[in-house]
Amino acid sequence: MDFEWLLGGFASLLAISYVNLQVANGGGRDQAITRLFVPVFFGIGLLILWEALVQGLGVPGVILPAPSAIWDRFTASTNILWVDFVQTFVKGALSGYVMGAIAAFAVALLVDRSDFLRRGLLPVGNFMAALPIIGIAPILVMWFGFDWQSKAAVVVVMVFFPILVNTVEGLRATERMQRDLMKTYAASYWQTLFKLRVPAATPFVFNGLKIATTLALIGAIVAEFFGSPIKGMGFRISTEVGRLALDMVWAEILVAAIAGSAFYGLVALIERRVTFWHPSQRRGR
Amino acid sequence: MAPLDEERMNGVAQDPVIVAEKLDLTFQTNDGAVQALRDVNLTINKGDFVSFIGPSGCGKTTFLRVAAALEHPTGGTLSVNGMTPDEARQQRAYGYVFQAAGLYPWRTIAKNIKLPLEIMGYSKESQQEHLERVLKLVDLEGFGEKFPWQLSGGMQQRASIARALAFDADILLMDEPFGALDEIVRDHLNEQLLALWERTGKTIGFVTHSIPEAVYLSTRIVVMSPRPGRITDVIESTLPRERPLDIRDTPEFLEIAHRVREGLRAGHAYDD
Amino acid sequence: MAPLDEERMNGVAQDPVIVAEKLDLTFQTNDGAVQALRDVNLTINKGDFVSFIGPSGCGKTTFLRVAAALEHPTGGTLSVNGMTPDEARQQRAYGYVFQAAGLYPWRTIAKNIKLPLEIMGYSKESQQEHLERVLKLVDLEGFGEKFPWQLSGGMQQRASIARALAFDADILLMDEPFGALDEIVRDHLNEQLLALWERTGKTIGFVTHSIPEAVYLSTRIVVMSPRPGRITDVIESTLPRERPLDIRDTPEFLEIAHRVREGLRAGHAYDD
Amino acid sequence: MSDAAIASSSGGFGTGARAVWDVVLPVVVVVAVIIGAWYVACVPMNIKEALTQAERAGAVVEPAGAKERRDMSAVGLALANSAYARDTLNQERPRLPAPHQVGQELWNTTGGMVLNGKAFSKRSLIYHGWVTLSATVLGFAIGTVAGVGLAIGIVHSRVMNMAVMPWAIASQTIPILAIAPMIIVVLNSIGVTGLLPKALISAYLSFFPVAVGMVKGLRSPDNMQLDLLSTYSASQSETFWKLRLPSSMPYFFTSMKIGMAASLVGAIVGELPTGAVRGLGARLLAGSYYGQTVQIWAALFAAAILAAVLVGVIGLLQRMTLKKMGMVH
Amino acid sequence: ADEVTLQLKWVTQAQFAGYYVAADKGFYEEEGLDVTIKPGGPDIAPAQVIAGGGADVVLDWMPSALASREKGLPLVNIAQPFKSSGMMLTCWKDTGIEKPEDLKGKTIGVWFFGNEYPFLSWMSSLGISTEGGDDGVTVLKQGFNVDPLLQRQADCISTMTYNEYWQVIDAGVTPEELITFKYEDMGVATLEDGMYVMEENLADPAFEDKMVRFVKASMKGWKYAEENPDEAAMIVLDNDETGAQTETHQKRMMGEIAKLTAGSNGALDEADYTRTVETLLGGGSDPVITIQPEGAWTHQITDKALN
Ligand SMILES: Nc1ncnc2c1ncn2[C@@H]1O[C@H](COP(=O)(O)OP(=O)(O)OP(=O)(O)O)[C@@H](O)[C@H]1O
Ligand SMILES: Nc1ncnc2c1ncn2[C@@H]1O[C@H](COP(=O)(O)OP(=O)(O)OP(=O)(O)O)[C@@H](O)[C@H]1O
Ligand SMILES: Cc1ncc(C[n+]2csc(CCO)c2C)c(N)n1
Ligand SMILES: [Mg+2]
Ligand SMILES: [Mg+2]
Repeated sequence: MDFEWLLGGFASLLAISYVNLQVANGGGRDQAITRLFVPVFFGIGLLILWEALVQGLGVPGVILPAPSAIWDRFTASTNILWVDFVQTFVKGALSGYVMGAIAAFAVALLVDRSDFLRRGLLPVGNFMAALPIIGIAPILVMWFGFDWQSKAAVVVVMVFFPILVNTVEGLRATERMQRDLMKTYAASYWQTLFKLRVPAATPFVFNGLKIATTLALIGAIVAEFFGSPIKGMGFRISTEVGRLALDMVWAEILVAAIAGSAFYGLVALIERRVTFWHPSQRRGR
Repeated sequence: MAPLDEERMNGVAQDPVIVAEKLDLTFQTNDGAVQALRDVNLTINKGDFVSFIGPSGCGKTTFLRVAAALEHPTGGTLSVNGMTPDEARQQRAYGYVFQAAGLYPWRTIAKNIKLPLEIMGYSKESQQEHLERVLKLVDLEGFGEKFPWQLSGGMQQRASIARALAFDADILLMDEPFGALDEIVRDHLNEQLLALWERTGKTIGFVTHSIPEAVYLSTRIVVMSPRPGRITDVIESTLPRERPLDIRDTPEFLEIAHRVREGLRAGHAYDD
Repeated sequence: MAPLDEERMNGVAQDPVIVAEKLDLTFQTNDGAVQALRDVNLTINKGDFVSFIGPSGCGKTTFLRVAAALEHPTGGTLSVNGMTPDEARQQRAYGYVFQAAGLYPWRTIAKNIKLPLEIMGYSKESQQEHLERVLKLVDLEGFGEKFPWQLSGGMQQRASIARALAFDADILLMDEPFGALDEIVRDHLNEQLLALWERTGKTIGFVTHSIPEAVYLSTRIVVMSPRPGRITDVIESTLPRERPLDIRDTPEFLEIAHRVREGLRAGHAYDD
Repeated sequence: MSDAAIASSSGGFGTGARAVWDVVLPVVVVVAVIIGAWYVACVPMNIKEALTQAERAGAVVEPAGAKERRDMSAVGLALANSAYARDTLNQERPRLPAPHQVGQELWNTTGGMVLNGKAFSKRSLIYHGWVTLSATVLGFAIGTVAGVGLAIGIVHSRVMNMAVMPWAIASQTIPILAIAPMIIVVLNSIGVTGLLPKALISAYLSFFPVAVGMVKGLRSPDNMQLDLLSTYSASQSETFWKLRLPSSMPYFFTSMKIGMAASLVGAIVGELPTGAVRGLGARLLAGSYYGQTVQIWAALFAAAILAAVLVGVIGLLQRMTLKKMGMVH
Repeated sequence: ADEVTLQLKWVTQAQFAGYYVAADKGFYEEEGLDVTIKPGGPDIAPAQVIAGGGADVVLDWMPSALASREKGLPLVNIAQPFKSSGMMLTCWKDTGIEKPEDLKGKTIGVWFFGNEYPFLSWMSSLGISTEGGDDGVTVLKQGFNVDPLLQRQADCISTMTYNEYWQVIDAGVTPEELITFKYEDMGVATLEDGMYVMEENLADPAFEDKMVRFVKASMKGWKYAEENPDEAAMIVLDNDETGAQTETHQKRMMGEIAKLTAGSNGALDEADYTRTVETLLGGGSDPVITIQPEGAWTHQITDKALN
């Protein structure tokens, strides 16, 4: 054990926490730069601690590599990482996400038209949503082949129900008075749908879309564990674990975390733009 | 005395718009039935301005809702222009101002006011025309591009009034539209509403808690008592149609106000 | 004239409770700054009943909130009993009635009213005592075990008044407490409030839109004008402390009401 | 809330028979339709294997040769060889097992076992379900406590909110299946074995929805409700106990439901790198090794049923609690 | 008793019959050992487990163990109960494949997770690219079962003589429809299922003694299993907690396994080792290991155990 490393690690985390405390509660606490600085700085603190623990405790690289080793691997393997990223994220996750979202909206509108369908489909849908992907993924790989199509199918299955359930709930989330207003105008179904219920549903829809972002990436990666061509983030992770190349594994995890967070952030940004009127999006007033 | 009054009115050969006969409405709730309206008989003629006044929970809102086909009676009938309220609604007979503003938060004030116009298929230009007219009427020029949550409660309420006035419904149902406004604005809007009513000959049902407001505006004042909501008095106004604000200091006005107050008080339990 | 009035008051050796000096408050919002209060100078003495009246959005609520340390001025000072509002709050000097009832939906009416008592560490028995007293005061005996949504809007508002009266705060700040009530109930509660005020000598800040209500209740009426909120008039009441309801028909009453109305009208832009 | 509104607007008939009719009938109809479609889908899904088998048995099918049929449309093949449609419903390793096959397997490994007095034998899904259940519940408990704790920290501390929240989101973008083996190995190396490592993976998945939901819930009091307590000069802890916590209850239960489902997935994932010897995850995997699709499907349904039961229990608790709090009307 | 933890390479099946028999028949107990057998699975890398301290001794294939050694994890082979390799490539005959060269342009399922090395070495020795195209093979990471072949998503898949091959047969395929390439026959066989420990532990006499007894008992188990295959299979079945294994399959597997263990007394045959290293080093442009390993095996244990 190397106490200098450990001591240094904990000391820098403490120091960073202190600085963060000052910044977060100081002037300019609501500025965008602060909002960015604090979490990044905190993350750096965690990385330093991680490095210190690995170095200090002499953790073998085949168990947990140090951040510095991961970063080295990351910079040295950008071309492989890029190929994997395109295969898994762009082809698998993104296409599945889009297809799943569109399908969920369509079914939500259908379900919403008929109370009977809603009562029947939602419980069944909730039940199906509980099917663990680890069971579904091998089946879908068997059905749709080894390439990205089966990954997209897994993603469709994973994102479909959260978006469906949220959208259906959102379409019902109008206030009585808002609906009554439409009634006094004798508005048609479609008029009520597009002028009242769809706008009122957007906060819920985005809730579902946000949950679905992380699910999409995880789904695509996990599906590759059950068969894939010899590229892709999930393929690389499962293969390199067996080869004890843990630095590569973590480099892929890093890519996943960056891509997933960016995806989430993007959807959250669109949400801010679209649902600016919702109380949860209003700052100040 | 109420039944008498009504009988008398029905005798006169006027043009009945809303006719309620033996109207009953009972809500089924988890902890039992609530009878909101019982045996309500009332005729509102074309061009009438009828105010409803009564303690909170007496069924004023419920009556307006039945008239607008938002609620369906559990007994008796209510007809509108000889049709069912549902049919009347199909013909877009109603302008309704709810007790709370109920603007859509994702639409600007202007777009909120245009909402009924869009639905009823007005042309773009005519939408803009109507919008400007009613914005002026409720004194909200310049606020068209704000969102509802950027306005104070009173301004929101005015926007919702503008929305109901934007299209030319024959029947205007207003549920405490001026509750959140200060006296001056309220006086101003009272005047505007009277002028509009005179100009257009609309039939208006108006719920209020203010006795002077009811007396100032109405041709008839319906006094209700709670649990179950019944009509306890219908008071004909003897005031002329032309009503300057200071009519409120005349003995005639005070006399009617007094009668309304007595009718209201009868429905309360205070012994002071 | 307002500054004059105040100067005069300050000269008299009374016991100032709330003292505002050059108070400014500007809200920073997404679409720019909103100046809610500008250069507000006002002294409220112990035992005063001060009403605030003015058009919607003029800063009445904001002033009460500053007094209760719910909002912090961006300029000038406001002191309460010589302390900052924050310190005064620590000493639990305030009873506050909000513009909307704001009862906690998971607590029964009784538990809602007991909430401040729990926080201030009253004993179980004394909680029950206070509860019964105020329930009676607002005429809600027998509704203690109901949940808020089982009551009508007016009853909820009364419960929230009871909550503010349940503990013995020296300063009562009431923001349109009677807005949702019908005239009869309102009259009744006006009387009750006056009686309570006389009995306890509390200092009361009271926001209302009703001129008669302001005149009937207050020792002083503060008239405000909007954007930015300023005090345009402070009217001393010459009415006696003892005020039966029919004092409202006396010429003295009408004279004061007239003055308030004129002050209010000056803040509006209508040319009628 | 919206439920109440719907209920009252639909007239408010509340009789038991009517309620059953409204709840059960649609589900039964939908399930029936799904099963019907499922049977129909079995034919094209399994036709190629059926034809290959038939050919091996000497029959003449159109066209001959498995290689030739490989790239043909399954629907076309099914139409051209409709005589073999029946053979698609009872295969030993179908691409899509027929509903009755799954049902039979489910029964044989649960109810049938009970009747034989072997409810807890290792071939019984009850036994495997029980194994998974224990890890799920333990992990759920840990995850819920952690999630609620994190939410309390985030709501009460600006730094926590700013610094931790983005990382909590990022943590969920890490594929758990990838790091599960490492977690198990690391925990093993510090002497933690048995139920706990699996439960920790469950907790990792369930803390997030709970934390997010609780942050929302603890922040749900509106300004007026908070201001009220300010005027009483209530302390932070009084505000928490008397306002934030009660008003977060609806959110709490909703997020616990999601957390419970996530926890089950976590327990199943956690079973793989622990040797996958026991539990529903092990059954899934074992089915997968040997291409026992029927067994996979049975284990899948068992997992979903388990999730439904667990979520149902929380729903029950939710109803009871909220009713007591006067928050369902 | 001294505690020993053994990490298997795969799930409980007759492939590991020797150890289960030794445990069941009390051979370990006789040696004063308390042995815990941890089943493996698709997500378990034995090398990682031993590095993390989760096991005292692991079963691994030599290519993977040598690669780990190059990664800095000093694994040492202490015993080698498997004499020959059971790995092969199983192809549909109707795809026209008759000899290894015909694999060009075909799609082939391969196990990864450290098990891809023998295949990669073989292909590079044949000079066939694994990047796809007409002159190369398209490689798929095959899952855990034989579906890719049955569904014809791949023309060939990797199988073990004792396991996956029979799953194909059980699915109704006749041996005549298939063509197989055994790595043994191709001259690229690498050693499978050896016992590996951490190098630094071997210096500890107590540990050494423990391993001596362990290997001794294990080999006794193996020999017993070879002689009583049906009984051994039933013992394996009893130890399978998933309840997914079947009697027929395990009995047949035991029969096949016996063929692979036959000819080994447990001591590593240096010639086999050299052949394995040669194959791995000769992996063309991307060899599995780049330098001749030093100290990757020892007879230190077997010398004491088997005499
Ligand atoms: N949807 C409903 N379900 C059950 N009870 C209802 C419903 N709507 C109204 N009520 C009850 O019917 C009665 C009449 O209500 P209504 O809203 O018509 O009163 P109101 O006269 O408009 O009162 P306020 O002056 O407070 O607006 C009340 O007792 C109320 O509680
Ligand atoms: N939190 C806030 N952020 C931004 N602007 C605010 C905020 N609170 C109040 N305002 C603005 O300050 C001004 C004064 O508001 P305030 O609520 O004090 O008015 P008021 O006199 O109480 O009106 P009303 O009679 O409608 O209650 C208004 O223009 C309002 O829009
Ligand atoms: C993910 C994964 N895939 C394949 C193997 C290869 N493997 C090694 S031993 C064995 C048993 C054969 O029945 C098999 C299949 C593995 N270890 N892990
Ligand atoms: Mg009402
Ligand atoms: Mg206000």
